[in-house]
Amino acid sequence: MKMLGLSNKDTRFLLIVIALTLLTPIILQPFPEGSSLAQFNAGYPDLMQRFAIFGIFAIGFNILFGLTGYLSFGHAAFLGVGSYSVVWMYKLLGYNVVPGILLAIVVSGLFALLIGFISLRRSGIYFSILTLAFAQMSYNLAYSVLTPLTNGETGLQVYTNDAQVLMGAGAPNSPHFFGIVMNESSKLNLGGWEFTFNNGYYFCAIVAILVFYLSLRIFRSPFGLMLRAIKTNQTRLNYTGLNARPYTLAAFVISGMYAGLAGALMASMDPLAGAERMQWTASGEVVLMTILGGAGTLMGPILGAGFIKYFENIFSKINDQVLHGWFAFLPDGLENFIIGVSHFFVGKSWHLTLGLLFMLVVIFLPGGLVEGGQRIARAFRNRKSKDDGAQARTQPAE
Amino acid sequence: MSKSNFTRRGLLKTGAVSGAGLALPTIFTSAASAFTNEPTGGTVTLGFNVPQTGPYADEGLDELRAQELAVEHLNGMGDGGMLNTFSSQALEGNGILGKKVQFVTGDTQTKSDAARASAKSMIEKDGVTMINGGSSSGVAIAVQGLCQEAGIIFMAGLTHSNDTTGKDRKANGFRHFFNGYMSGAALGPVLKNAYGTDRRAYHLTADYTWGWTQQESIQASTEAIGWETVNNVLTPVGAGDFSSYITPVLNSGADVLILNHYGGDMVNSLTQAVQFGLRDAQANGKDFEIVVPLYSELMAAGAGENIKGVYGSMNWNWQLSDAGTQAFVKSFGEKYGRPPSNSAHTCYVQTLLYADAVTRAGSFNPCAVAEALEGFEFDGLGNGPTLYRAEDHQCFKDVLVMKGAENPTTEYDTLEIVEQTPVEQVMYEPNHPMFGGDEASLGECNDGA
Amino acid sequence: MDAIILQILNGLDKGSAYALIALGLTLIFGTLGVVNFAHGALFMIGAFVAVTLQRIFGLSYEEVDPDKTDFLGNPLVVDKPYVEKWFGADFGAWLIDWSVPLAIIAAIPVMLIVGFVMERGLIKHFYKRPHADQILVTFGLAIVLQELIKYFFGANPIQTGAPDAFAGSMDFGVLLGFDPNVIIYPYWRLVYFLFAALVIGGVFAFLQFTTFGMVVRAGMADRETVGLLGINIDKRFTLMFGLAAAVAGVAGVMYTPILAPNYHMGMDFLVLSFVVVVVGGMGSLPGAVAAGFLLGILQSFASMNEIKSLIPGIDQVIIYLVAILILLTRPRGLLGRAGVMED
Amino acid sequence: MGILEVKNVGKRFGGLQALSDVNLSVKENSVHAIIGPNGAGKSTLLNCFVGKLIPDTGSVMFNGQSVLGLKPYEINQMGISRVFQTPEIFSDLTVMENVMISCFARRDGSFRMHPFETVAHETDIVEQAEQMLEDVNMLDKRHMHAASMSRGDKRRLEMAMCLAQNPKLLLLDEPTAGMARADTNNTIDLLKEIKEKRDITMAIIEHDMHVVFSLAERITVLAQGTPLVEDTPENIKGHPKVKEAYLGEAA
Repeated sequence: MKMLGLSNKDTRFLLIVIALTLLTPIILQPFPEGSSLAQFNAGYPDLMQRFAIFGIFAIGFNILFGLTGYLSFGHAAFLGVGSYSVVWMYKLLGYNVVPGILLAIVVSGLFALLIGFISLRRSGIYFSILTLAFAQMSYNLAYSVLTPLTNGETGLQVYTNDAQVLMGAGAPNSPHFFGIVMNESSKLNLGGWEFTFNNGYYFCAIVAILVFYLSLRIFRSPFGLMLRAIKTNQTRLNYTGLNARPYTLAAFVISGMYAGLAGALMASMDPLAGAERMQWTASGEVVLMTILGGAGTLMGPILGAGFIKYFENIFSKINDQVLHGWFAFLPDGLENFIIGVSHFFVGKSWHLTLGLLFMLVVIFLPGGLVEGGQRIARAFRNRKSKDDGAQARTQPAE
Repeated sequence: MSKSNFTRRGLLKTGAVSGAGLALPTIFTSAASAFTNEPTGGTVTLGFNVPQTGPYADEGLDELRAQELAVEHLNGMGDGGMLNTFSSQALEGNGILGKKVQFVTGDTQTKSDAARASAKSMIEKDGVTMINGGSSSGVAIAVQGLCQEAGIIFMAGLTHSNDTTGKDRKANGFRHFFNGYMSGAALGPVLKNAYGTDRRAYHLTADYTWGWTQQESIQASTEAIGWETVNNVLTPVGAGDFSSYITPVLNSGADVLILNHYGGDMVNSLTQAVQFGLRDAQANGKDFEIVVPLYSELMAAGAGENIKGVYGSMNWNWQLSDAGTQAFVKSFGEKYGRPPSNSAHTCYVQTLLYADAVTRAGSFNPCAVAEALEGFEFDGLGNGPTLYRAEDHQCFKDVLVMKGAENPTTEYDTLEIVEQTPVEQVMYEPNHPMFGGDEASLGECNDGA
Repeated sequence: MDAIILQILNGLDKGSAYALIALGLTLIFGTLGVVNFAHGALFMIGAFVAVTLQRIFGLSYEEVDPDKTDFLGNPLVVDKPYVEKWFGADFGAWLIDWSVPLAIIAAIPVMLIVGFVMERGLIKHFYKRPHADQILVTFGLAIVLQELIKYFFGANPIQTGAPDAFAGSMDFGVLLGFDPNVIIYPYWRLVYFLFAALVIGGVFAFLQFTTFGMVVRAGMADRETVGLLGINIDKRFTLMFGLAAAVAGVAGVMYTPILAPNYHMGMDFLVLSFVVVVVGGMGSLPGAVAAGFLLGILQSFASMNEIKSLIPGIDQVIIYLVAILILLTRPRGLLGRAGVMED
Repeated sequence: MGILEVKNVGKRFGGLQALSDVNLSVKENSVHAIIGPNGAGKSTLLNCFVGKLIPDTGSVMFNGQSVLGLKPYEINQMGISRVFQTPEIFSDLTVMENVMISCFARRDGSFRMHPFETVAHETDIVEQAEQMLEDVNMLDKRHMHAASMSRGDKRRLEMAMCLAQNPKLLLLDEPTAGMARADTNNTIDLLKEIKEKRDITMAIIEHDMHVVFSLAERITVLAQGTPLVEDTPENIKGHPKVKEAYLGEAA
């Protein structure tokens, strides 16, 4: 089972990822509509799109941070540049997403080349602060002085009087891919379950699979090997006749282009580009996603992205009304007590839960969520082999 | 021409991808809804999208309280609040069109992206027919655009930028709150009476769209009463320490400082301006004065004693004496033990107004609802007779000019009402240049079908 | 000229705050090798010690004032602070008035304990872990701390004023021979500057002139060697963490009259303080202080109208611009040592 | 004319004259040892060869080309490899990957963008690396994590990585520092074996006289930053100046 230049193991891995991605609308909708646990369903288009988009963002970030160890604190700048490019293409050409996405990749690549060329003159925390400084400058300017270009706080959007020169008479009035309108969905009602298959999600999903495949190839390539070598020992690398700078710069530009693509997809799903996409908190978020999932692993960043976005979107919506719905069966005093305790963790306090989980994961799973998965898998295997061993021991006695 | 919509019940065009899924027999819903999220059961769900984290979390909390109260009243629980004083008596306390009202909440984080994500989840997952709330203009404009595309009604919460119903106005969006222009129009005469016509104003302005539109409005109205504008300095949002912007003021020849700041920025800039002695200073032979064009209860609480005697404006205040206000303050106060803020009031009446419009239209169809709200005149929801103007979906009513109270008795009356500026004085043309001019258009109402 | 002097004063004041936060941060970097994203939260906790003390002094019993009514029309309930009842109206009022300076006395033990608990309970397990893990865990901690504060104190800024004695402003210009009312500066800001100078001086003296300080400085230079000497450096480093927390805490206490504290003030300062530390140079205490003042003063100058009209938006980016320029011309910041946090 | 020609090299650190007027010639295909007491400037001199330091005066020519001002990776690409006092290896990678990186550097130069090839499919590189590991008797350990190996194996791996580049000149910075006697002898054997199999020049900095006298064909004695004598091991052994400056210490 070798495909596309991958080993057996990687092919299997890729196929599993493809299957999971395509079946996401079903997997994320485990609870029937109307049941009290339906609150935890995540199979609606916007969140699924975000999983895919932030997955792409984190995969790209991981190529830089996971492989070379260079911790950029300014990747959100490329995300923002990607979004602005796409919305500008909407405004000038029309709602087809393709020109915008291509432009976004090119522009974010150039931007990354510029910032990377300067920032990579330093390493360690000095590098981190340089990237942070560039991104914060971009954000502050986009929010205020560059408003003619970015529409400032309001966010860049399409107005009816924009040129849109390529917009045909019958063309869709919202982002589309050659006529496939992003925000159209079809729904499947199956028993009590409702599954939503959204065009935009599948567009993102296919792009995500492509870039995941790309990152898999990079991980397995000589280039990827060099990047890992840079992380391990730059001295040895230098004395082995290898120049670290172009390698790190290439990794920086590639991950910047991934970020630009993610930003482009955000604007492709939702035709608005806001400045806060470039803020340091957004840069920090992708760092957290990658570390939380497991830096340097292929799946980790994607898991981390899903984890954080799930909390942000699902836990923040659990309010008193929902809690009362869940715990109504309890005696009043106990119900109120549980709801009182829950106030610390859900609804307006969802940040607290996220913070606690960051700490728990990093304390107990130093390798991130991926390590958690590996431990579980190992525990299963051990139990199995223990069982086998037990059998082997008992057999002679029989 | 195909309209954008979120939940079109059509066949997926990327057939190859999910071909297997599509091949499953009989289970597709074929019954197309007439419009987005048409409520089909015995309930209707409203979405309350407010900041629950970030600097405006407390304001969001108050908005949420008011919205819960409104839902209670709509469902016939509690004392009915403003339902009893509302001039339109279409609502009967049996939900909306007989459907029990439910609500979902979300966190805008006061970020456009997060607010849109939260709003989208309400639309896509929870099937809301209307989204209400918010605490900044950027968020309001972002979510308003989203609701327009999705085909549901948006009611804006606290947003004071001219753009919300100016160049960014949308057919599916309405705003009960007042705006920068109205603040300026209301404050002008009061400032003229208090400080005279021969004044020189120095503006500190938050460097983003809301700040700019408010500054533009205030400058226009103060210049109309004969004041001179010495300077307008843009300050970064969240600067914290404004000292380096405040120190040049005193030696600039100005005798009034106008702080176009909101929230924490205003608390800090006002506090620091007072610390730098601006309130005690003399300039051009007059007492130096400070003006904060937009007030909120929480800002007043944050700024503490520093607001004493400082003029500003508000959309509404609990100290108003009309019957509607009293009914609302009573039922809010009895439930939560505190008077409502003006953003809470906005969110409360918007929920009621939406329900009333649905009832009068006899349909949840957003276009029918929008039609029922357009040009709607009513009374009994505070601020006297009120109009929802059809041309830009801006609400017109009396505006309150406030002043920091000299001797507040409790933590809730730190602001006192100076004047209730009549609505005529704050009216403007829908194509006013500050509101996008002739180019601004609501677009077409979108019901998502 | 007067405008420039004013901006220098502003800059010194901003710089004091930056320097105080950066000082603690760089102590932790330098001694423990830990990237502490929760340092801003320590500053915030310090500020809330002042708020809490103010609340404690303000703890009240209720008295009904029959002449007035509240917003619902019921007789008004007036709160009378206990301290006024217990210690007499004058001393009670004085306590409430002076709660911010008094909070320093409370903040030092509180912050030391917070620091010890943090170091022993969490940070010490991360000495050997990659910086990325340290960032994640301390960032998580920072979120938890700020959310707890939000839960109990709300999100709105809380006005915590300076004592009335310092409320006004001083005509600083007269001292320098200017006309009256040209350069006036708030007393509290002058106090803050002096206080910062005192704390910074104190920390340096402590490190310079005590054996404890000598060991710590040696540890900052070369941890392993000091460990080999058989000195129990870990215990000292715990104390060091407590000291860094206390410095951040008292900086927070004293800053409350300038900036009404809210729960996210720590995050607002976090990025800035990292920039300051790095511009100063990793592992260098004088560097952190110098960078704090430098950036504070440059930021103040960049906010001047004359400069803003030349380069719009310069005040928004000056800190980052300067950081970039310094790091490109001086590879390890102003006074950084080689090999600290470079990989 | 030697493969490495050092002329009048001097280097100053602040008030300390670390090197002064160093002249040295390493003949092709020879083993040349540089010895001297602590602080004699051996490491400083070595760092001048590899681009880590630039001397204040003088010239360093390799194969007729100056190396001064070149970056370490450029000098390495000219054919100088370096073994460190404490082995510098890629400890997060496997043994095989460590050696493959050297093979890539030899084939592709200091930078080549090849993001879509697959390491496992680069058969020539894989073969070369396996051959190299076999040469140093480490083929059975190729899948091990480099970090988890013994110090001796790390040294051996580092040597393999350097040799995989087929360098003209191999610089060894105290290759047996901190090793037990048995390991030291193994290393001597390994170096002898390498020398037999290849056309290679070696320059060794060493403390251990046993190693020096087992391997070196010529020896330069450095004292206080300047060469004292240069001669064959036999002559060095009896040299009075050397005894005084260096061996005398121990005697």
